[in-house]
Amino acid sequence: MQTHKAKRVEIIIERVMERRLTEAMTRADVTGWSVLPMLGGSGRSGEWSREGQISRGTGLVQVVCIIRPEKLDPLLDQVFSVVERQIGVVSVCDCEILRAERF
Amino acid sequence: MQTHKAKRVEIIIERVMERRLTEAMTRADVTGWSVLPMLGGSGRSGEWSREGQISRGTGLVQVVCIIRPEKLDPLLDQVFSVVERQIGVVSVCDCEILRAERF
Amino acid sequence: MQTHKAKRVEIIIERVMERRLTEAMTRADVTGWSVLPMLGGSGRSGEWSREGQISRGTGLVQVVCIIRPEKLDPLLDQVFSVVERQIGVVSVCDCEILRAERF
Amino acid sequence: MLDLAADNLLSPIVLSFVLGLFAALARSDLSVPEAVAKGISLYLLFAIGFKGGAGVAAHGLDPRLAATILAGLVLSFALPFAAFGLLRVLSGMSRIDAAAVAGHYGSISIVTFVAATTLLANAGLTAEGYMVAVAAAMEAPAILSALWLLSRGDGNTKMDSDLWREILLNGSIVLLLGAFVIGMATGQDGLDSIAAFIVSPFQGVLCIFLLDMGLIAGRGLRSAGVLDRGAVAFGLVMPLVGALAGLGAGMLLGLSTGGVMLMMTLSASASYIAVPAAMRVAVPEANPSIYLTLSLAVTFPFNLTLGLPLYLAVARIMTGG
Amino acid sequence: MLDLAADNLLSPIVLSFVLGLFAALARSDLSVPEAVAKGISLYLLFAIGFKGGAGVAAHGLDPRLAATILAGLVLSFALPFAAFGLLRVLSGMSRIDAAAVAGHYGSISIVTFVAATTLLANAGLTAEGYMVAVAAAMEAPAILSALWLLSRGDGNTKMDSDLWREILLNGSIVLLLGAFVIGMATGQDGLDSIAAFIVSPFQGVLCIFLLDMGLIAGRGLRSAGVLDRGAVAFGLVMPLVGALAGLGAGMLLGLSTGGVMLMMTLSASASYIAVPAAMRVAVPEANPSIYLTLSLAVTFPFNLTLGLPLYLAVARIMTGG
Amino acid sequence: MLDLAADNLLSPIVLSFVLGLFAALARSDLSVPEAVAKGISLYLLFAIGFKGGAGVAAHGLDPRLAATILAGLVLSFALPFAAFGLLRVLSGMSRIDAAAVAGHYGSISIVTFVAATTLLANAGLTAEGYMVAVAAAMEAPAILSALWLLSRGDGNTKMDSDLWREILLNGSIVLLLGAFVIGMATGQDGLDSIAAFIVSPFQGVLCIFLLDMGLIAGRGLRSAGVLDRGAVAFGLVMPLVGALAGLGAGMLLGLSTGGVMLMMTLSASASYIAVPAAMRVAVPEANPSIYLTLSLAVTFPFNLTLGLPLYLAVARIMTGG
Ligand SMILES: Nc1ncnc2c1ncn2[C@@H]1O[C@H](COP(=O)(O)O)[C@@H](O)[C@H]1O
Ligand SMILES: Nc1ncnc2c1ncn2[C@@H]1O[C@H](COP(=O)(O)O)[C@@H](O)[C@H]1O
Ligand SMILES: Nc1ncnc2c1ncn2[C@@H]1O[C@H](COP(=O)(O)O)[C@@H](O)[C@H]1O
Ligand code: NA
Ligand code: NA
Ligand code: NA
Repeated sequence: MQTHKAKRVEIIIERVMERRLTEAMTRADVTGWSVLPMLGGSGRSGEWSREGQISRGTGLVQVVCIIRPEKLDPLLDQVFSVVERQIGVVSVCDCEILRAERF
Repeated sequence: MQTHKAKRVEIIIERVMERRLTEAMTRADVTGWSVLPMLGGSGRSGEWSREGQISRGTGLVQVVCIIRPEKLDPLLDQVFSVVERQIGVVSVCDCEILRAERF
Repeated sequence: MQTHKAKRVEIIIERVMERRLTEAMTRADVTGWSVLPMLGGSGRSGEWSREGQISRGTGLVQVVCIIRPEKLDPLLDQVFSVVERQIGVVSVCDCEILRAERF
Repeated sequence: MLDLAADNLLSPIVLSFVLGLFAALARSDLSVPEAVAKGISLYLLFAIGFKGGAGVAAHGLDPRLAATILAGLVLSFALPFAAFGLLRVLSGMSRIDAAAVAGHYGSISIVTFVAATTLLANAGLTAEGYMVAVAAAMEAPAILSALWLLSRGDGNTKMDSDLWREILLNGSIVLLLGAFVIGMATGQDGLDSIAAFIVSPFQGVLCIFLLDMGLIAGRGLRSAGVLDRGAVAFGLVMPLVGALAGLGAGMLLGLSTGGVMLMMTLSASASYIAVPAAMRVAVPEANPSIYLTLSLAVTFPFNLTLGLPLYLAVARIMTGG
Repeated sequence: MLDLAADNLLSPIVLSFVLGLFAALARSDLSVPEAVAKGISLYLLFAIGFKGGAGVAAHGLDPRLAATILAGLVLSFALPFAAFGLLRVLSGMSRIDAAAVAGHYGSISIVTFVAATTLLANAGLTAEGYMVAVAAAMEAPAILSALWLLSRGDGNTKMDSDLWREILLNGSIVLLLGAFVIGMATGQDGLDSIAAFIVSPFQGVLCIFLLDMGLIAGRGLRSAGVLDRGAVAFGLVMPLVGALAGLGAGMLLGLSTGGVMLMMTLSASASYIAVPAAMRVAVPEANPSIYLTLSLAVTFPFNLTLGLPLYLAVARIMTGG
Repeated sequence: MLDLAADNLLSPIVLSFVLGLFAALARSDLSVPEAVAKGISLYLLFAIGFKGGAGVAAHGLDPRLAATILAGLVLSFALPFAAFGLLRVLSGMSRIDAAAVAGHYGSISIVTFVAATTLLANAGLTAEGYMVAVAAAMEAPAILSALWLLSRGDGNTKMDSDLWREILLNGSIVLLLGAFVIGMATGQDGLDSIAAFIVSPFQGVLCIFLLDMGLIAGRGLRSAGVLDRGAVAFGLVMPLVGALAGLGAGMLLGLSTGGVMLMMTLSASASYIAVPAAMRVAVPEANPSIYLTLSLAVTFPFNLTLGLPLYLAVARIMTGG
């Protein structure tokens, strides 16, 4: 099966920033992404959990975004402009994709 | 700690296709997988969100499947036969696993 | 954009073991992780699904943990001590991260 | 008639829908969690099915039951052809999209049905309890017609036996019919024992559900750009065509005023639960934005606000009820 | 007795369970979201605990309370040994699996308890309010017995202090007892202020919960291949053994007819919430399909349909109630 | 007064909160699914808004409505300055954290408001229906004051037009005001049609919600190490300062006893829904543990247990009610 090289960018970010992040991604000409829920986690700002939460201010999501390698740098620039002051984690890994014409 | 090379296949697909996909995976002799929920996303067919949805026709899931490298090709063939006409994204990355005897 | 090499460890484990796992991770001096929900899956111990579940004994989560490469071995040792007798899957892949000073 | 429409527009149910619509259009972050929306829809299906069954138990089996279900099946089979024809005339959408949309209009919307029973109750009317069974019967046949329309086109539809089971045993049909049977089996005693759950709070729960429907419809409207004018016109005219067919059937069957009104409502409403799921599997090429937006953001609001009081007024005139 | 069984079989509660069972076996996609199922189980625990506490407040503290709780503790400790013995005779399952299963049958199923109180209420009977506290007391001790049985085997069980806290402070025990205390503290006034929430809609909510239990049990039955015939026989016989033990205890304690019936029910029922979680941690080698299928798909349906009316009939005869 | 406090402490609502608190502190795994907690909060907002609107419809538009809303806006703008000053005196927290906290205390907690209406109802009092609109009006202005306080500091706050929309159209404001308008539009008839949903089970639902609030507060308390003594003192004194300001406003406006008490409650309570979200976006440097813990784990419990009966007693004395 024919596959193509791509980058998988995974961004953990607060839910309140989700829209701002995806808008920044659109500015980097990236229009495909997926948002995954998170149950909780721990980091420098302590532990958190989504259980029973009612506050809109707490909780994180993971935004996953698969792109052609050449789009990585512009994307990271845009992503960084959003996450700069916020808590959150950005990681990138190499992957292979089917149907590259879709990206 | 002893680790072994493996492939991590991640398939984003509509929920209505989940069973068909896992059945195809079983045909490729792959019997271990996990299904993760998704909150929303964006792609060529526009944006979607799981919030407040009641329709069974909308919404995607992510199926994750870790396999020995030699099983990759048969798996992708089967996966492709299912996702061919559907929306969805298939990506593969290299990973290392503990307890390879389980795969 | 400046990135740094890191490892992404993904551990699929029963929910009842989550706290024990994160405590073991803390012993390996790893204090950043995220927990993602899972809807269901299949493995050597059969299929399971989270739908309609009320039992606290069923169901898995995925714990994701991004670390500097040098922390991998101590982490895997600790993780292994917890998952040893349990069902579950541990995989590691290479990735690049922004803001390495945070890890 | 105007009074009725005004009353309906000022009911908590319709206003809750409007509130959701407004919130979504204003891009408020108001939202109902998916699990809650699903939970409420289970509640509504269970309650409406049970009450229908208890109604049948109370009045005894009606010889018209079988004939009415048969009429429902026929309507569900036939309406997609009318819809398809109308769409080809009115809108420029592709043949595939038109067939997929047509399938939705042969099937039914259970919330529209529920809103209609509420309107009836407020007007002091009741209907044949078995109309719930008719609703269940009308869910699936339209899918067949849509697939037949499609197979005459590019012949690329995928219809496997799994899909059959999924369609006929989809959760909402099973729960609606199952609750109907339970209601029939346990009768008035059963109803009494759970009335404080399925009867008294029903209208309030429906408000929250319609708030959610408004939110979804509002989000849909934001992507209404996928619809050409003809498609929108179709979404407003087709319910009237369906209602007319339902009226004919109801009169022929000799149903009560309430029964005729419900038959009109079922025929006039369009699916957004069972049919989209089937279409995604069988015809992934059809654009879901088109059929979901038409069904949820055009036809549903139309029926809820103007259609239902109209159908009731017409049913009253025609049956002298 | 036969009347009672028939009445019970035709109650909305049991029929809802059957509907769920049927839907799962027919592979319908009907499902209850996990969050909704958990929410309902919180509701049931809160309601049943509160009502029990308010009942105690109404009748004053009964000297039998302490003795009854003690009896519950003893039964929960002792029944796993009977279960283990029976299993070793009837089934070929491994020692580890047998011990894990045995732990489930010493503990209790709170929904079975709830269904029993509903049956009592329909029969015009009440029971001692503190039976709720007995239920809570019986949840955990059986886990100890199971672990002791295991340690005599391969000696590989992992029992740390965390596990202790998890078992004794697991959510369902804390909520049940907490609501019991609140009910006792606020008494009839408290009950009146929230009766429209925890009393009137209770049976209806229970129907939805049992629908979900039916769905889970049905899915479990599809994997019933893990059970040999002897195991299935055990799942039907063990409740009777437990009920007999509960009957003896209830008679000795001089409980009311309702109280004896509930004591039988608690002893006859098997856990599927607290014990599985503890077993996954302490004995991961035991196969969860075996103990969950037995508890949920064999014993629970048996108790719900045939067991409960039987226990009630026996309790009536024995107490002359 | 002492009676009132004792009665309040022994209400099912407060005891449910205490139960949640205890469970979290004892590290029980008791938890309410997020979707259920959100669903209940939708229910509470809808119910409280609707009842307020229906109340206004029943008594006619009051000329004091506009003045009271204006007073609420002024209080919400002004209280953060008092809070900021107090914090700078009492606690050693950073300027940024102090400003963020101050913003929370100008805004309001809708559950505290709901608990206050319940207390009023139990005391046989009612209040002006439009107090619900005042509550909505007081949610957002405090955010502005906090941002102004911050911009005088490091000037690094990010306030874009999106944030404006998010604040003013946040889900809880929209639902509260929307339901208020629906209640006003449909009046007593509307209320009657859904009273079995939004009135009778209200207190019971509130218990479950407060159980969840107790769980969250308890988890918050475990991280209370982030608060210095001065901060804790602030969390107990500031509600009294706020209540005093609310008392003054209520008296000036000539509100009823109930109205004055609610005005005090609104001023005394601190936000934990709308303001934290805005702060995360605009001032990510501020530590959320500090403001969430203060608001949820210090001030909320204080108001719920001691504050509310105190405010009611004072309002009674001052208005002679
Ligand atoms: N090393 C990590 N690996 C995975 N997730 C992390 C990591 N560090 C932080 N996170 C997630 O990001 C959130 C915020 O992290 P922080 O900014 O360090 O407080 C945490 O609550 C975790 O959910
Ligand atoms: N490049 C991408 N990266 C991550 N997820 C994607 C990407 N493209 C599409 N998706 C996901 O797949 C769904 C369908 O995509 P599409 O087929 O392009 O409409 C989207 O709604 C996203 O959830
Ligand atoms: N190869 C795999 N890839 C992804 N997930 C897996 C795999 N094997 C097992 N799992 C997950 O781990 C759970 C337990 O697996 P097992 O221990 O094999 O029964 C399964 O239910 C899946 O959710
Ligand atoms: Na129709
Ligand atoms: Na038992
Ligand atoms: Na305030």
